[in-house]
Amino acid sequence: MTFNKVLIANRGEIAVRVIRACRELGLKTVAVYSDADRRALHVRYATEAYHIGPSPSNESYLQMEKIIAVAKKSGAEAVHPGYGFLAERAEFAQLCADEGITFIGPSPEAIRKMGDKGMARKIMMDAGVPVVPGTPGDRKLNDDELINAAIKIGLPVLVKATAGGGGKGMRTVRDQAELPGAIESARREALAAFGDDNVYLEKLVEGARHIEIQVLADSEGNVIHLGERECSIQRRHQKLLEESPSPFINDDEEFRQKMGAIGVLAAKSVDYVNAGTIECLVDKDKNFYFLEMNTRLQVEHPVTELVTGIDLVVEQLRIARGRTLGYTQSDVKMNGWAIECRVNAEDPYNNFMPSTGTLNKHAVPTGPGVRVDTGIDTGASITPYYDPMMSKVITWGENRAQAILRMRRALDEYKVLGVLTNIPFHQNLLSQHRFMAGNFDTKFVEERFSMEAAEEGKELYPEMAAILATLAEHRQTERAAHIIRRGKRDTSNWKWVGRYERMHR
Amino acid sequence: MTFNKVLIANRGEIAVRVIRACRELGLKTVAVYSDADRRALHVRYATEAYHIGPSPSNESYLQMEKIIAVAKKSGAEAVHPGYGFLAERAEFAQLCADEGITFIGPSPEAIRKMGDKGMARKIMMDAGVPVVPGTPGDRKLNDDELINAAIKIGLPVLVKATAGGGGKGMRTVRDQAELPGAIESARREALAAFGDDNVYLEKLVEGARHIEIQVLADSEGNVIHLGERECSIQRRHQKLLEESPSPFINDDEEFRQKMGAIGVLAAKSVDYVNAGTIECLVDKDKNFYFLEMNTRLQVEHPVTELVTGIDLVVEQLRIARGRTLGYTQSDVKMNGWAIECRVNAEDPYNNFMPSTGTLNKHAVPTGPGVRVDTGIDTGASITPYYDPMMSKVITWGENRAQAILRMRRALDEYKVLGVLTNIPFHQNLLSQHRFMAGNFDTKFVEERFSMEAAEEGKELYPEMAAILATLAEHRQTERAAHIIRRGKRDTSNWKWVGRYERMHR
Amino acid sequence: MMNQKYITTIGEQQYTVELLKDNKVSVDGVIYDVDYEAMTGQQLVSLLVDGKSFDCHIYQDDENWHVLMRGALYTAQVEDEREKRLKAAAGQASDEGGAFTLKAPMPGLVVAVPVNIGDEIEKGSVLVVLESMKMQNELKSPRAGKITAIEVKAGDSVEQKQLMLTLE
Amino acid sequence: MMNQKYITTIGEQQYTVELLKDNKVSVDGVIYDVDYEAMTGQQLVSLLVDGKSFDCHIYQDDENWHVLMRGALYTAQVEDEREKRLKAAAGQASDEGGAFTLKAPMPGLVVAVPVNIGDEIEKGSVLVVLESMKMQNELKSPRAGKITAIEVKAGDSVEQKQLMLTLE
Repeated sequence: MTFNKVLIANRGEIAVRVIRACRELGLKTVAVYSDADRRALHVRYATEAYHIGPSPSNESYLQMEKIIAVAKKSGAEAVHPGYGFLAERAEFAQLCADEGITFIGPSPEAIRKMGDKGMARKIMMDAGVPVVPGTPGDRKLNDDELINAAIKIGLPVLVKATAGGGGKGMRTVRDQAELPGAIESARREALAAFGDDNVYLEKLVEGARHIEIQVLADSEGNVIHLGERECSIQRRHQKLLEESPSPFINDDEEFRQKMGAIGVLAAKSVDYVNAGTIECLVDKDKNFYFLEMNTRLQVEHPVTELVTGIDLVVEQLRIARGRTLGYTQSDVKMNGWAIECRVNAEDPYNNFMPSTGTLNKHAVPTGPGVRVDTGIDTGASITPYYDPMMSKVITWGENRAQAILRMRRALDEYKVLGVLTNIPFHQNLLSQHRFMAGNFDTKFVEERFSMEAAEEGKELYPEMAAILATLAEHRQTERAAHIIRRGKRDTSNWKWVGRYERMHR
Repeated sequence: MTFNKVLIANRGEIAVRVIRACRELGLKTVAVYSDADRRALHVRYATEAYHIGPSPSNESYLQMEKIIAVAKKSGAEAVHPGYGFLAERAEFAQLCADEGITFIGPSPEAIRKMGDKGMARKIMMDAGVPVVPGTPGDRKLNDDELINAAIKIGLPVLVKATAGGGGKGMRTVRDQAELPGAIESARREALAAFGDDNVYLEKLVEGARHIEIQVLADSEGNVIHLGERECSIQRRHQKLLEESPSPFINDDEEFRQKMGAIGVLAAKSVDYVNAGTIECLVDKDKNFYFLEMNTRLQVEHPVTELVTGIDLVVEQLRIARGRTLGYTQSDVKMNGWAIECRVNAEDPYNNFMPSTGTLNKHAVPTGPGVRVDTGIDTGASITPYYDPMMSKVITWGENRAQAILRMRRALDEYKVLGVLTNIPFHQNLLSQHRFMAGNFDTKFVEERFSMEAAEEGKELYPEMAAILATLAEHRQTERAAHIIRRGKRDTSNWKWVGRYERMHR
Repeated sequence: MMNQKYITTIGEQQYTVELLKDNKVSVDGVIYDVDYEAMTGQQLVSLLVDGKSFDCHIYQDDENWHVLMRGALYTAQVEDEREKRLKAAAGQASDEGGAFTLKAPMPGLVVAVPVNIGDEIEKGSVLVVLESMKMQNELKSPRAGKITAIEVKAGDSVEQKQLMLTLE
Repeated sequence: MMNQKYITTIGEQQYTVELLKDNKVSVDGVIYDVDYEAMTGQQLVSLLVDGKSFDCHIYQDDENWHVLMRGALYTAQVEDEREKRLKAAAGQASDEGGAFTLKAPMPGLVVAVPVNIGDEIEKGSVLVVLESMKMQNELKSPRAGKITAIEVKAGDSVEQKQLMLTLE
């Protein structure tokens, strides 16, 4: 299981993240890239880089055979899948195994078990892990059975696709009369999205938080947890901001260890190896329920790294090389507080519409307590081919208040030109009283937050904005006029250039 | 002593560093700037910014009266001096006091006592702090007295200016016959540099390391130390790389506490308040000697911040507001290892010649364990008016090896176009066996290191460099030809452009 | 010589902004000392107004300037005072009139077109659902009106700025 | 059509570099697959050679290309093969001959000029000590020779590229 060269079957910030960890262990790295990514940082930072196809991911990053071919050609003995793309495809893990390549992740069997939401529910229930009340999920129920089950569970319920993910094939039902229609439409959507119309039911946990447990498991059967992450700040089932610890758990160490122990139990029940995450719903009475297990590194892993001091990717690589975990449970101490904001190329003032273009500036914040993970650089293009996440800004503080304050100043410093970003969304969120008080659930962003309302409460400077816009317009007009007049002596009152520009012209 | 608005009487990375800390405490900030700095980050990140004069620092950043006038005009109730410029001018601290402005630093009296090297030696000796054997330094000795003293101390000795700093007015004497000439030339240089020809003698400690102790002292008399920093990697008395802990002390906790206690004693002996540093020489037998006290924040303070988790500038502000220290000695725990590289605009392949110009790229490294402190941005100019430090890269690791590996990858990622930098120096240093073994003293860089020798040991790629240079030359020739031919149909074999450029032309 | 007086509208508020000598600007008669320093490609501006420092991002679309400043967005319309007066004299011409054409804001896949030709729709109605960057985006109507043409259907791939739908 | 064959010298080593079709390059007969991607202002280049990735900084002075690659500096002279042959035919012209003029590499203050007109100096001798960026910088002679003119003295302020001294 030893290896010295790792192929990273991914792109963007996570590919760069893995390359950095490999470098620190003295491992060589192999990047793969599509047409759109020739200039990306993962290509430039890797020891080797190979082109694998056109920009659309199903012609490049999802091409298992091409990626395996690059691994063989370059002599890479291991593959790190990152997250997304092939990370949770059991057949890819299997293909690697068949080709004698170490897959840096769990067994195909564990991926398969956890990938089927119904099966996963069944395994967890059998192992004694609490799951949201609902149908067992390990066998297909017809519509009548589902309706009867819903009455037994009690409304409201969620209808969910067993093959599901990302909110597809999911329906909330509050009224019994809506049930048949919801089941039918969920089945239709699930069939279209996943090629499988099987659905199951879960009781809707109201006012719930999304809290997840990070686990690490080595091939010797040692399993530890690294505490929790709070991920309730979501929009359309996409996480936007995560933190560790959860403000809801805070210093309730007993509850943390209880959740952690369940996370360890869940991992052991599928003989899990490598880094994984148990996602839970936690209600206001601190009842918690298994939701699903992500059998890979999470986008939000850095918040755990900053509070524990443990490099999760380094541990993944260590585990994949067959070594014993570098830590025991008692080594894991949570120190301070960390927050991550996902910076997406989308317009928060226009319904979070994705924004594409070329970055003529990408100046990331720096300084004390600030970490940025990104795969792009000034000059990069944000294309419509991939998800809109440009970077992650992660701040650490001695406590939650300091982490929030550092995040606010980091976001103020972050300058992106060429596309619109959701930075203003985060800035507004971070100054909301409810957020600061840690008082939110998974519906907070969609139901209780609006950009307009958030900005009303701020100290505003409309006169300054008026001055700026007017000068910008004036300068633009003057520039246009200046070009026309070029060659003639400049007699206009061309005075609205800054002192520095005059000096350096 | 309470204040809500702080003027930062400095520029560059340290001005930005202080502004960031103020923001985190909800304090408003006032920047001052010279002509050359209109576009600098400290101007852009501050709440307010005022122009104080032309680019040369004696017409701007050293103009005490102008700075006080800005403080009054803007309503700033406190001044942070950063390091350099006015930070160790007792008369500036006094001027602030006279004007009712809080000086964020020690009393004028403490600055004065520690600023006179001879006086400081005397005070330390009286307090029981070990100093390098030599002349007392609190009275002027004539040449004959110095020669007699030198014989008593034993050669080799250092002749040093009492008003000295930065290696000026300093001579090493190994041979008695050289003594009169050395005293004379040291006096001449000291007179020219400081307007004072007084000199004193210190025994030369051979093979010594430069190790310093960080202290924090509040106005109630609480004084704590935050462990040591190793600063032996120097060139011409300029520090280039610092770390905490010192590899020489490493896990000798007893020695650390012994040095720390002496640091606390030194601070108490001048009723020190705020952050300060006791610089020591440490010989191979772990004898240590007080060298001088810096009565301000140090450039290298971040390495202490990363291993202790304590924000030194936040503590400075807290102390200046009259609060009790946020930590007791037993709260201070050193966790992991931190290294700082100072990135200077200078050519390490050409005798570290300063390099000036406009940065058409300044892309800083990011990711796990990497912090960058800087005051500039792409588009900034490096001018000859100020010192050549562009930024500091600081890495943290669980141990020294990880910190070094992270620093190597951070420096590989750091891209600066427009000026030359000393990044290649750091890259070469970090791969030297002696450095990695922690086996160096203050003479290491000057006497045992050369760029050429360091690169000989590396894995080199001259064929790749030949390909790159040839293609660059070819493209340049083709571009020139292309411009001449413009308008005609392009029939040349203009093929040496990348795939991406062809796609996007 | 250009006119130095502008009427700048932000939200409901109109400001009379006059550019004076010596880097001074008057806003509704209040005079400010202004230092405008364009950084990167005119979009990043360091603005100092009476010593207050604003690190701003400013960008433009067809009609408006958008200013991001201290974490809030301001949308401004700047009009030359003379223009404005002329326009006023000619009467409120056609702010409401004319067709609205919905163009694809980015390349993508049309997932749904939940309207039909002839539909009378409200401001905010969803016109097209476009999938791009792995997300479904609802393109909404900026005003009420009647659908007069639909150029795309579910399953179509569209290029950026491709015409999708017309509203009158 | 341009000549596609170059002689490139790094240190003591000469390489014959030939640019072939289809992004292939031959170095002393060994053929490589090369993808050259200029990033910012031609100075930052992502070079892929047979899949190996090199993130390089390349810059130029009067005679040489300087390549920073994986933490080491390579200084290369690139000559068109035809030029090179012509030069060789004409005999080693004048590498040593001609005057060397020392120009100020940056603005600064002359601290000392430790040589005099008529001095015969060694390669590496200090010609001028220039203070800039708060540091004293020793400007050394690139070769042996005789000082024929000195244009500055201690205490002078000099502009960048100002002539300071001539050596023959």
